[in-house]
Amino acid sequence: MDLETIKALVEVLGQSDVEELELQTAGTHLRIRRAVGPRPAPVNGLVAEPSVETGGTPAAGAQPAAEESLAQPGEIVVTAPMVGTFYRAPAPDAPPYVEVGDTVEPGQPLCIIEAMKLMNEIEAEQRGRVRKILVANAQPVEYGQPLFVLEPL
Amino acid sequence: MDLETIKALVEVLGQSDVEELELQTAGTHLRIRRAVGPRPAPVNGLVAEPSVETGGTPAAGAQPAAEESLAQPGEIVVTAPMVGTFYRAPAPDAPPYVEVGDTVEPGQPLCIIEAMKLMNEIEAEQRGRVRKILVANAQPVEYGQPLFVLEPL
Amino acid sequence: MEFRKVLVANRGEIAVRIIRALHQMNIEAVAIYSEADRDALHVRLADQAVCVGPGPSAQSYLNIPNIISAALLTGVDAIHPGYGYLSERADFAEICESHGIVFIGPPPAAIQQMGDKAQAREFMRQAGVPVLPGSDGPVTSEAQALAVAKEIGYPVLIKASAGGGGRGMRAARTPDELQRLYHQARREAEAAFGSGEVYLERLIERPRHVEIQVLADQHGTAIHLGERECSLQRRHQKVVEEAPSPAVSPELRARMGEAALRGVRACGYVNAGTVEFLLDEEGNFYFLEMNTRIQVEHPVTEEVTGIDLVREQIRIAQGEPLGYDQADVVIRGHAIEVRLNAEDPARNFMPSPGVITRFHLPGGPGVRVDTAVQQGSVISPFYDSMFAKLIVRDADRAGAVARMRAALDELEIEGVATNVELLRLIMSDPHFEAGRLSTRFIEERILDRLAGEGGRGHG
Amino acid sequence: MEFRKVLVANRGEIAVRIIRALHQMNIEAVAIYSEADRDALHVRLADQAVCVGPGPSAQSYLNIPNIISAALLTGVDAIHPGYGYLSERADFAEICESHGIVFIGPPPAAIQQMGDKAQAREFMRQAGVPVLPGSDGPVTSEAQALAVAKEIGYPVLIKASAGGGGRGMRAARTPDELQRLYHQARREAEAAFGSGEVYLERLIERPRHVEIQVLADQHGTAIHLGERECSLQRRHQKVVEEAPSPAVSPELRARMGEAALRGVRACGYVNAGTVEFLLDEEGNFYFLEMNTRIQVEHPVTEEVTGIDLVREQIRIAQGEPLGYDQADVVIRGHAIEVRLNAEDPARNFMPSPGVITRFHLPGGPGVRVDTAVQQGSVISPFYDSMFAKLIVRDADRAGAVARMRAALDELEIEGVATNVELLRLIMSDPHFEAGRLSTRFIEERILDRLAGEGGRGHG
Repeated sequence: MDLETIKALVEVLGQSDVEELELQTAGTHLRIRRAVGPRPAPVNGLVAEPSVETGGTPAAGAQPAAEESLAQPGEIVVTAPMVGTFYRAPAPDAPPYVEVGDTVEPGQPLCIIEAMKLMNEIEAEQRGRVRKILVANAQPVEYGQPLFVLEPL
Repeated sequence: MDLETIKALVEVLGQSDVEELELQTAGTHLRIRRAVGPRPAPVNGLVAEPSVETGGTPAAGAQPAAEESLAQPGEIVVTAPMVGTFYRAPAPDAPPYVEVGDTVEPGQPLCIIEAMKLMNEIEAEQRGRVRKILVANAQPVEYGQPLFVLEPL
Repeated sequence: MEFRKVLVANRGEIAVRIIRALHQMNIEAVAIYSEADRDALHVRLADQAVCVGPGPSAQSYLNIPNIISAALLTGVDAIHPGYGYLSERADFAEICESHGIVFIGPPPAAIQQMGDKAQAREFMRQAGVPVLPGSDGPVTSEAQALAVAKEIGYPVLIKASAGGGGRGMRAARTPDELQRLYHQARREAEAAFGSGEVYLERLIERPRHVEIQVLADQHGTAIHLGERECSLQRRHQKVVEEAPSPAVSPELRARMGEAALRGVRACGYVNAGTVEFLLDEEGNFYFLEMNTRIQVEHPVTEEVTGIDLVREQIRIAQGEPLGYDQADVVIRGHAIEVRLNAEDPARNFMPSPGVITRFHLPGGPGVRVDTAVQQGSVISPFYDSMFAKLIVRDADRAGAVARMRAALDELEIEGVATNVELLRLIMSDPHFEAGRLSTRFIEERILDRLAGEGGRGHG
Repeated sequence: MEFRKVLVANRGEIAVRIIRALHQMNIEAVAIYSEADRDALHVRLADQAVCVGPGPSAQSYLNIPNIISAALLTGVDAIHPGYGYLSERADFAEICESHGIVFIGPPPAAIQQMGDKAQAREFMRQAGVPVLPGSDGPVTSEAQALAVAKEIGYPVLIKASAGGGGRGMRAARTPDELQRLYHQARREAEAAFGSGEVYLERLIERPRHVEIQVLADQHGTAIHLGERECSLQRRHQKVVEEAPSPAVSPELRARMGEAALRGVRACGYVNAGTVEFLLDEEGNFYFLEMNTRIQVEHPVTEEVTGIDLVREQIRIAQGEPLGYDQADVVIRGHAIEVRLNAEDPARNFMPSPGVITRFHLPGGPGVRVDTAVQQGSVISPFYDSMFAKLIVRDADRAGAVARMRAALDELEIEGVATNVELLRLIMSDPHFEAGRLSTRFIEERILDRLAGEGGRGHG
């Protein structure tokens, strides 16, 4: 990281309302902090840093923090509205609700989340094409965990 | 990371409202923090914050942190080499060793610091003109406390 | 049954407290968290963590289906509910049981029994526990209220059967007041708890709040661990707690403990619980209510008895016998706890959420801190404003007070307003120093001084 | 005499510890500091602070003229020397006295008496304290050494009279070895202490290091507070300490305590002190040396007795009677202390100074931390590498060990290398768990495993 880059970053910060910038790349850790009053609380509840450390244990497969990089700008991430077990098909031998590349309509079921013996169908809210399926069949999911990436149509 | 880079960074910060910058690269950890708010400027390679809070109690009259603003660049600050009581004259009725405006020669006594009943003459190390006398007569001083500002001649 | 893995259905300092106890017992801990708590200490300390909903508690920490799902998916043996949230929900305890998960707490029936205040009072009265003269059940009309009040004597207190936290509670000093406030109290109770049922009790003007900690195992052993003095309250919220109480002699302790245990045995209670009493100036005590869970202020009892209450809860839930009896419980020294709240005394103690930008905690001998907060932590507007408990102990009360003063002086908290100045004023009050306490102490002796000193939260 | 103001002639955690005790006693605290410690916690906590010199200790914390000047200028009544630095300098204690300043410690004569190891050993022997069979005074020639060794039997230990920290110390198993090592030890002692005087003692192969804490007031009352087990050492530096010792029965405790008190009474000792013994596998104990000051490991005694040792030091120096006697001292529970050092196990435990960039401390029940370090603090290359002490207590040893394990797991330290991994290995060692300890435990059971796991300091 050269001086010019850092200078540029400092300038960018000065013109923004960003209070602190932290950058970690291979071998480099940069932190710039502006002089401002007390820090505001993070919005929207979602703070960075994946705190879910499960090490091969059931719950919490994909880390929500990874969400950002999974979806391109404009894409839709469908997240789990409850804690439970994710199923791609209505029954063990039935075909999956959707596959990558499928077009889905609003209200069309995408998967089932089983919670406390109840099967909850999770439906698409918008029209779109399935770009990614992020959780394997029969895996446990936590609240807010990304399940699908849809490309809006 | 060379000196020029660090100097440049310090300048960049000085012109910005950035309060703190931290940079870690292989083998290097740099942290720059601007003096904002109540913290006094660092002195003499010493760290800021006047830690001597005496509130009318004997020891430590002037606060070392004030030094920076007292001396202009190039001026010499004579500090106390020991803890004790500062006297401007060799005896209660004798005239002071030096007054503001006096020229002093190397080896010329500037004051006495009394420590454990012993009178220690503090001598000028360089030729100079006395610009400021920072401690009043018969005041206690701590180690490293600024006593005089001399203008080199 | 030895637990291998336990889910902690709570957040904040008590979740951290429970996780530490589990780890010390070699049991894996599963945390649950809301989206607002993703970075919280209890999540970091746990072996596994499951997000159960968005920030608001109703959708996360009170979301029973998601919490039970998390428990089933992680394969835990038991759930510890902490305090607040689901800890006194008999239905939750039942759901746990029906899923084969041990609820670390009393049987659902005991929770139910003690959850209805009027019913609990009547139950205790029949078990031989002293209760305040009162209506022996709900009062359903103004006329009945007036008749009861005439019998027990004024002043009287109108209380909501489903109540708690002072809501639906009114003091009446004359029949006129009673007529007016009876309806007010009913309306408030209806709004707060969905039930307008109220009952009457004799009002004690300056009572102490003194509570007895009990432990009961599944094998019929029930003991008490002495009392906690919790008189220092603001709007029915405890602020400072201590053990032992300066007003309780060994003889009174034994009598109060025995009374508490009569109630405990009568309702088939198991696990840790607290029987709260009002204590008047003559040393008479009256059952107030029973909390069927661990209390916020449990550390002061731990400090003077040397018994780890959360560990005992877990051991009892595993089916272990207590392994000691009443004679083994020795009170040694004195402990005081203060609750550190992010609230602004200058704005009528409004919660003051924000980021803790500086946090220096005192340490050294006799100082304990229970907190889930670190420098840089966010105090979320979604949850309780209490962010830490500072507990000191020393050989005697004077030593403990001196230690608390020094500890409060050392504390540095920046970024949020706190109640530290209020606590400092309490610790330097001569009546406090002399142990002359009542539930009106803070309103009568401290609040004005707080205003007088600018009413600002300090540090 | 009630002290109004006391100067703390030390730095780091013990300075903070003493300042806290002073504040709890309502006594003003004056800190001294070097230029390297301007931002240190002990400076911030004190009511006044005086800079006494540049970073190196010899010019600051050992600078007697500047320290005495600071004491006189700030008008203190007394000086507390802490441990290390000036704490065992009889001349410093005398200078304090001659300036009318109370030295918080024993009389200079007692410091002197116990400072010379050979003299102290002879003194204790005459007072009826068991000592190892040895030379009864210095050995001045190789021939004398051989004769003494023949009489007391091999293996023997050659020790420097002025010694400490293992310097000038050699174990000889045969006459040949003794001939060679005698001269080595003398040269090393000469270089380290300015005196080549050595003496001989019988060597115990796998001894425990067990020490008795004593308190003696100015009115003739002397008591002991039981023992501390300090066998876990690396290069004669204690690493883990606990109380009580797993090897000491109540009966042995009483005998060791009585032996320690015989020595204490004989030398007219006043204030807190520690009598160190070697304990062999048969339960025989032998006087090792006496430390005439507070010890680093004093907290474990505080945790199991409930007695604040630093406060007792100050009370005794004020002339107060202890106010309790031997029968009042009750050992309750079990406490363990570990020393957290900034040192790199991968580089042969070289000190690892630096900035602590992340610092999360465990908390909750039974956990105490004594430290002067916070996140952002600098660990200076000028001073000792110990930056914190982590102390746990529980009802029994197994509980304390479990608690320490969980506490070490929770600890997060970044920015400097530490010995935490070494401590974790100790806590999980089955011999440690079983209480089978000796002064060779770490070298025999831990160091190899540390290397085997990569030899890295963790977190």
